Amino acid sequence: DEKELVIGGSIPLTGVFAFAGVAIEAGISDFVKITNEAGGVAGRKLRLAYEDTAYKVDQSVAVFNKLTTQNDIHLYYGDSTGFAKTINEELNRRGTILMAGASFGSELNNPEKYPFQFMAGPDYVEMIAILLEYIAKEQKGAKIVFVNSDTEFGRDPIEASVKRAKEMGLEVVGQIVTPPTAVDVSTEILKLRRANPDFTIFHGYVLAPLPEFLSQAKQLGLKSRFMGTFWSMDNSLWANVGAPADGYMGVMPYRYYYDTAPDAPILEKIRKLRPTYQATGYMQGFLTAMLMTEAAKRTLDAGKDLTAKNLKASLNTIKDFDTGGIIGVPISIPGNSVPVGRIYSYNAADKQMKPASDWISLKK
Amino acid sequence: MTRPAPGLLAPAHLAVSGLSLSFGGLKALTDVSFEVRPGTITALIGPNGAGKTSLFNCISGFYRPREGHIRLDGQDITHTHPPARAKAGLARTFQNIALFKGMTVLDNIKLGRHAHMKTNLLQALAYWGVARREEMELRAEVERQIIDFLEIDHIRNKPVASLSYGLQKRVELARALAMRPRLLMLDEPVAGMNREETEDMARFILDVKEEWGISILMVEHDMGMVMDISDHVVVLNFGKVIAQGPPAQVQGDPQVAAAYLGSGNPAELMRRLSAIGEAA
Amino acid sequence: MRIATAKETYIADEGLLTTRTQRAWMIVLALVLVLAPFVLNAYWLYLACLVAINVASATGLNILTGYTGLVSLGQAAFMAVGAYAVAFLDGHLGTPFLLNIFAAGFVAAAVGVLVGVPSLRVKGLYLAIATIAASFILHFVFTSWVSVTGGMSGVNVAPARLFGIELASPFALYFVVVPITALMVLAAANLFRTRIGRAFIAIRDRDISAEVLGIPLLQYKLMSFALSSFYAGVAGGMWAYFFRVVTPESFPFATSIFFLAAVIVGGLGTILGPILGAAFMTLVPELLKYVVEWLGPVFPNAGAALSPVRTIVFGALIIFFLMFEPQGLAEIVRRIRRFFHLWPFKT
Amino acid sequence: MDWLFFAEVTLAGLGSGALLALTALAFVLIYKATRVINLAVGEILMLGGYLFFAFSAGFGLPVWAAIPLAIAGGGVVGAMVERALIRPMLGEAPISVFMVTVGLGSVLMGAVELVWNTDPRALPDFMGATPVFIGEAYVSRKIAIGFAVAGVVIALFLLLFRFWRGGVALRATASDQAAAYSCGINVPGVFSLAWIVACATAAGAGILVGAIGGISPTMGVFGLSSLVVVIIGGLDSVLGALVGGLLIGLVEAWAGTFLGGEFKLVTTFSLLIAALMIRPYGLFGTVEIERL
Amino acid sequence: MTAKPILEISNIEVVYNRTVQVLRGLSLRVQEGQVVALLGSNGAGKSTTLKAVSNLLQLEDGAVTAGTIAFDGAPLAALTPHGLVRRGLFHVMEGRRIFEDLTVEENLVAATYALTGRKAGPASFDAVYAYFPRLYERRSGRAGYLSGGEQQMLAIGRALVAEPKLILLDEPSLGLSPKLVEEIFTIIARINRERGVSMLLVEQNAAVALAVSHYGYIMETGKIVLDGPTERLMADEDVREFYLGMAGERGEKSYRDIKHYKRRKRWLS
Ligand SMILES: Nc1ncnc2c1ncn2[C@@H]1O[C@H](COP(=O)(O)OP(=O)(O)OP(=O)(O)O)[C@@H](O)[C@H]1O
Ligand SMILES: Nc1ncnc2c1ncn2[C@@H]1O[C@H](COP(=O)(O)OP(=O)(O)OP(=O)(O)O)[C@@H](O)[C@H]1O
Ligand SMILES: [Mg+2]
Ligand SMILES: [Mg+2]
Repeated sequence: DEKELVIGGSIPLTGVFAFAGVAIEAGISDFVKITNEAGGVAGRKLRLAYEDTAYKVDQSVAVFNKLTTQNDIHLYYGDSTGFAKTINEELNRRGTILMAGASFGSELNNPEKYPFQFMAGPDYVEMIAILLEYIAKEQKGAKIVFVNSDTEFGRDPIEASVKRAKEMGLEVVGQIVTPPTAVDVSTEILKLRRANPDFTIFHGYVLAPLPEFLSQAKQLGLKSRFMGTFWSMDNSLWANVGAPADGYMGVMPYRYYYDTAPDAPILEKIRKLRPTYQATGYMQGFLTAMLMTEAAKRTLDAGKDLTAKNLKASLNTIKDFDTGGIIGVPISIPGNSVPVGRIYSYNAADKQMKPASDWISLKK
Repeated sequence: MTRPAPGLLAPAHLAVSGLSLSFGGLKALTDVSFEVRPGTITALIGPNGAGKTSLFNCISGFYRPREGHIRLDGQDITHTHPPARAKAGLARTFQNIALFKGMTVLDNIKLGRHAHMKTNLLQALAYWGVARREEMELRAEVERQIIDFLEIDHIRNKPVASLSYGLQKRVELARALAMRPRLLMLDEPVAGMNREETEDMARFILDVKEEWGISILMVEHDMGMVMDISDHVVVLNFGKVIAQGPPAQVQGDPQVAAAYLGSGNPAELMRRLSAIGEAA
Repeated sequence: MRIATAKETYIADEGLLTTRTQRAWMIVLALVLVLAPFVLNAYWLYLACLVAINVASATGLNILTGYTGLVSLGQAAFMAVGAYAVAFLDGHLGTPFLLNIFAAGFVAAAVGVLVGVPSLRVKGLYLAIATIAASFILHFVFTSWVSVTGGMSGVNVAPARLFGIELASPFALYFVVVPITALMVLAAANLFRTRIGRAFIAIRDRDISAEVLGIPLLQYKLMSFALSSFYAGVAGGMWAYFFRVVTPESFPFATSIFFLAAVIVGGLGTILGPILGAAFMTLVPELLKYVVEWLGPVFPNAGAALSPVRTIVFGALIIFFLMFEPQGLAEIVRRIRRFFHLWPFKT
Repeated sequence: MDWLFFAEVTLAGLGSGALLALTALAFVLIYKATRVINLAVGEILMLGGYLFFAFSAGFGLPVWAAIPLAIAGGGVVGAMVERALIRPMLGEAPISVFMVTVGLGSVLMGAVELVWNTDPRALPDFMGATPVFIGEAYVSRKIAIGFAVAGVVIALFLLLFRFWRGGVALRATASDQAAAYSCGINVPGVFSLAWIVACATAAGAGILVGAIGGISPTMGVFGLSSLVVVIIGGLDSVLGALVGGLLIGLVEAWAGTFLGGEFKLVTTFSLLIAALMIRPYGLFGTVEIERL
Repeated sequence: MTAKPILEISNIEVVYNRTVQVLRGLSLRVQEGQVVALLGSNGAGKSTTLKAVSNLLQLEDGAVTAGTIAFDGAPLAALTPHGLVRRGLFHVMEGRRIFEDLTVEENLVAATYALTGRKAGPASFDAVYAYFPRLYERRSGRAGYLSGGEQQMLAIGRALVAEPKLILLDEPSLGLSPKLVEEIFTIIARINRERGVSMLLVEQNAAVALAVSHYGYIMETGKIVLDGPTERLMADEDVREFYLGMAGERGEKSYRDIKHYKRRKRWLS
């Protein structure tokens, strides 16, 4: 009878990435609800069909296979870089699905190799580039240390970013790698103290072991400021950390749940729908759904078939698009990413991330 | 009963000379020398802890002696690996039964033949050609010569773990026989058996010697059986040979009686024990 | 009830399938396997292939752990070796599909022998942990030897081709993966009818007496490691063609635990065990998803709220089966068979 | 060579080693009495962290009450697990019991996710923040406290096993349950005791580990690191846990500092294999008697 | 001697794994202060009987399905195995079952748990070392490295430490040298006569077993087939032939003369 538009999803509701998956699911679901209440997309009802993957690639693939055999899916949310790479061949082969997901892996930001995928924000290299621009503006020739976890996620942007930092005239005085399971970072702190940087950039962590880094650094009286990338920027996580969290900064492509900026009507709606704080994963899921739906809408409106090619082409027509305030500036998606972000800094007294810069758009 | 093909199992001649073994400070064996003549039963006796089992372990290669030589048919095997010794015709049973609990009786017995078989991994995976032929030959031979002989046909497909002690000892013997032994070493073959079962086992041992023509070296504390069936007796005490010779001669040796045999007379013992009763 | 079948020859007595009923069942099973791809949808075919790959690897682990008694927690790493081998051969040399799969087995076997070297001295759970160590060292190699493994981002694998047909969908791969696995299982079953299989079991039950009985320990322990990792390598090779990308995180340590669990839950030291165990462990999480789905209407938002329940149920099932039947699923099957064998008499 | 830096790294290594040793103790106690490697130690450690979190941050209890409560909670879990899962498995192959503990780990992890969801959390700070200086060398306060606590607990256990016949009962039970019964040893009692004490210890370690690195449902992987410790030290040796823990702590610290963080794991695991080749039962583990 | 039974087994049946029945209505009693011998061929169920008494059957998935066992006048079904030991019933198990990983002395320490609730002062091992000087020499070595005979001494030594009222001895002579068999049985007799400890003795060496005991039972496939005071048993023709190896009036027969087909036991049912 009535035609629907189905968003498929391999979402990690359990496992190491579950904290994000749960929020992402909520974000997409809410977007679906809001859209349907407003009449759907080009006459179609939107529906989310998703399953848990435990953040394991083979499970994600299984879910993909299952959902695509049971539903007519043209939009898909995938949960990891590994999955995005694994499924890419299949996406190309099918040519019917546009995919985005939780990964900001810089490798995916390549329209030739990944023609039917995109990400609803800057890739990891771009995130750090945004940080670097901020740093360069704050302090010329600042000394920087990169700290990353020894995982695919952690290693992703480091090489490129070190190069970029040097090009921008910043001095990289150290690179620290921690094992994926590290909790105790006392030796890394000692190294950091040797290097004595002005800025320390973390990547590849969610929360642990950052609080320990911060509190020990404070104890030692290090002058460094600490920064991180998207997945370590959730407000509620830092709320538990207390005083040491104060001043932690990072790049964030979206506004926070509690942001009452006048140009953000969507946030108002979300707050009505869910009275308590929603994590950054929520915004990520919400915006991803919004962008892929927009692509579908533009395709349908143009009377074209929902092929991956058409979807992606429509997506790339998005220009100066208003996200309802989730992102503070109008966005365009010329390629696979949305290279926009803003620096936020944590205020322990208010228990909130506060903007520390204007929105920064990277120029290609 | 079918005799094994003649010539295959020429009885072996074992010569142990000057063997010494120690564990840390403990001297388990000191300058032990003796011989097992082809086609005879030699009994090794001695008090508990005298080193009998250790000597067995040296001969089969599980322990490395500190000094001395072990020769099989004149060939020095002191430093050969245990599996090579097994292949050369040394077979044994164990004091504490060492059957493979996860296998059936039949498989335990077949395992004994391992060293003499040729199937390689590829043939085994395909179960083709040599592998299949060899297995079938082995099965036929085991059935004819061993299972029938030791009267264990009714249990051949049982897991060994469920067997009573006496039967387990019999399966151990069967496995040792499957090894194509030329020298069979039995470590306490009748321990824990009653008179009747001991008689059965004694008969098997005698048959093995006489009909298969195998040399036998045996550790046993059942003096009745040792004295009755062995041709030669070696006595160990504190790791040293204190006497050896024909059974009657050894039995009469006062040193042996003092270290090992005791009164050797139940009637005498009974008198002593009732004396204890009266004293109390 | 069936009257005991008297066997005329030793050949019949030593066959893999000794009764007519068994043979009949086997034919039914073969038919089901052949017809399945024409009935099942892509999702179930995907799972069928995954089960087959896991069965192959679990069967290998069972040779090592179930039959030879050497507990290994490195199976995932050996699979990874196989997967990388395929990726390398396919990408750099362009050698054909079947050859690559085979070569993957051999490369993994070589690595397996290396990892097995400590097994002569190190026993039991100590050895198990040593294999964990080996797999972490291998992981390090995967991330660092960038020219071969592509480092952290891994390597892509082109779709397999056989006789000019591209094997990209689960449907196509099914016809390669399932027969290969079936052959491997058959070979394992054969092995334990011969002296080599018996030697493995003897080593498991009591290695020192096995040595005195004529089995060279080091040689056989290494052989078992080699064989087991060969199976893992082939499974990993098929995996590589199946997922078409290999990264260091494709085979995390948890996968090794998965295989050990599969073999134990299925039944150590039985041919049927790893088949049942791998199928069980692969499919249960999927079936649990359906349960969650059915509960959906009752508990709104069931997906998010109930997924920890899935983790719990999964663990609980392992516990339950082991407590209820420590010998594994294979033992349950055996009991059912015995029941029908003797029916209507009580055992 | 910068000796002060080296000294600081060494101290940090010893500190984290002590935490590993404390967790390793939980493995050792259970193994000593039951010959079971309990792979769920890591999850029980995690549970300890969460219990503390619940008592202190959730119910608002003061720290001095929350700590013993969390430790006791770990003990209660240990008792329940032993009674419900381990005792019925008496006499089964160790590997089956090992797998049961793997299942248990999954259950505990799911339960924690269910109750506290999956967000990583920071524990309320109860150790203070002023750094400790040994001479000129800097030591993080939490690490120093962890070191002291672990040291005291392990010393206590060493004394206990030295002077109390309970240690004999433990080992006798592990060696042969029927024979232990026939000597009048309360075998189920020994089992329960070992599990209770071990799980309580793990829970206590969880509070320390959580205080340093925060808690999350995945912090159970810490158990794996201390499993390495137990293997190097010897599965049934308290002293081995201590020495092994410190050793691994040091090696990790040195490798991480002088080679780089990505070398930590390889170095430890290579060391593990080398150590096992030289001493197959760990540094202080009981050598299994192999006689024919 | 008063005729008060310290152990009374009436009509018990034992089943293993819920399927294999091993004991079929077995009854026997041990009077206080007496040594009672229990003889029978391999697999008759002797060890099973002892395990039923010491409540250790459950460890091997066995259960007493009928009948009662009373120790010292009280039924023991409700008692735990260790509780039973602490009340004075000690089982020296088949196959020695010493703690291999413990030292000789620690093995004795383990046995002191049997004194829990019965004796306040510290236990002394002097008596054990006096009976078995060899154990004293090796007291700090690991028990697993002892020879078979030494391990048997240790197993009996543990029983001594436990100061029991009744000892169940399962094949104490297994693997012992003839001299040691005599010694051990002398010690068994002394322990019985000097300390008044009752014993139920399972033995394959019928000659010595009957020499130390007051009363004997002979069992086959789970049932008692013959019992009586030792003197009477030793006069029985079957006992003489099958257990003592005597042929008719001529005395001991030689193992060389065994025929391939022999007369089988008459009482075999
Ligand atoms: N691996 C070993 N390590 C240390 N001591 C050992 C070892 N093997 C044997 N011994 C010791 O060597 C001595 C001889 O032991 P062995 O087992 O050879 O005696 P046996 O003559 O066979 O005695 P039994 O008749 O009691 O079996 C004993 O004192 C024993 O404790
Ligand atoms: N745990 C068990 N499970 C199943 N059957 C058993 C078990 N233990 C013993 N049996 C069986 O019970 C029967 C009696 O065994 P038991 O050990 O009591 O005999 P026994 O008289 O002590 O013999 P032996 O003189 O050989 O020690 C045997 O047939 C044996 O196979
Ligand atoms: Mg001996
Ligand atoms: Mg018995």
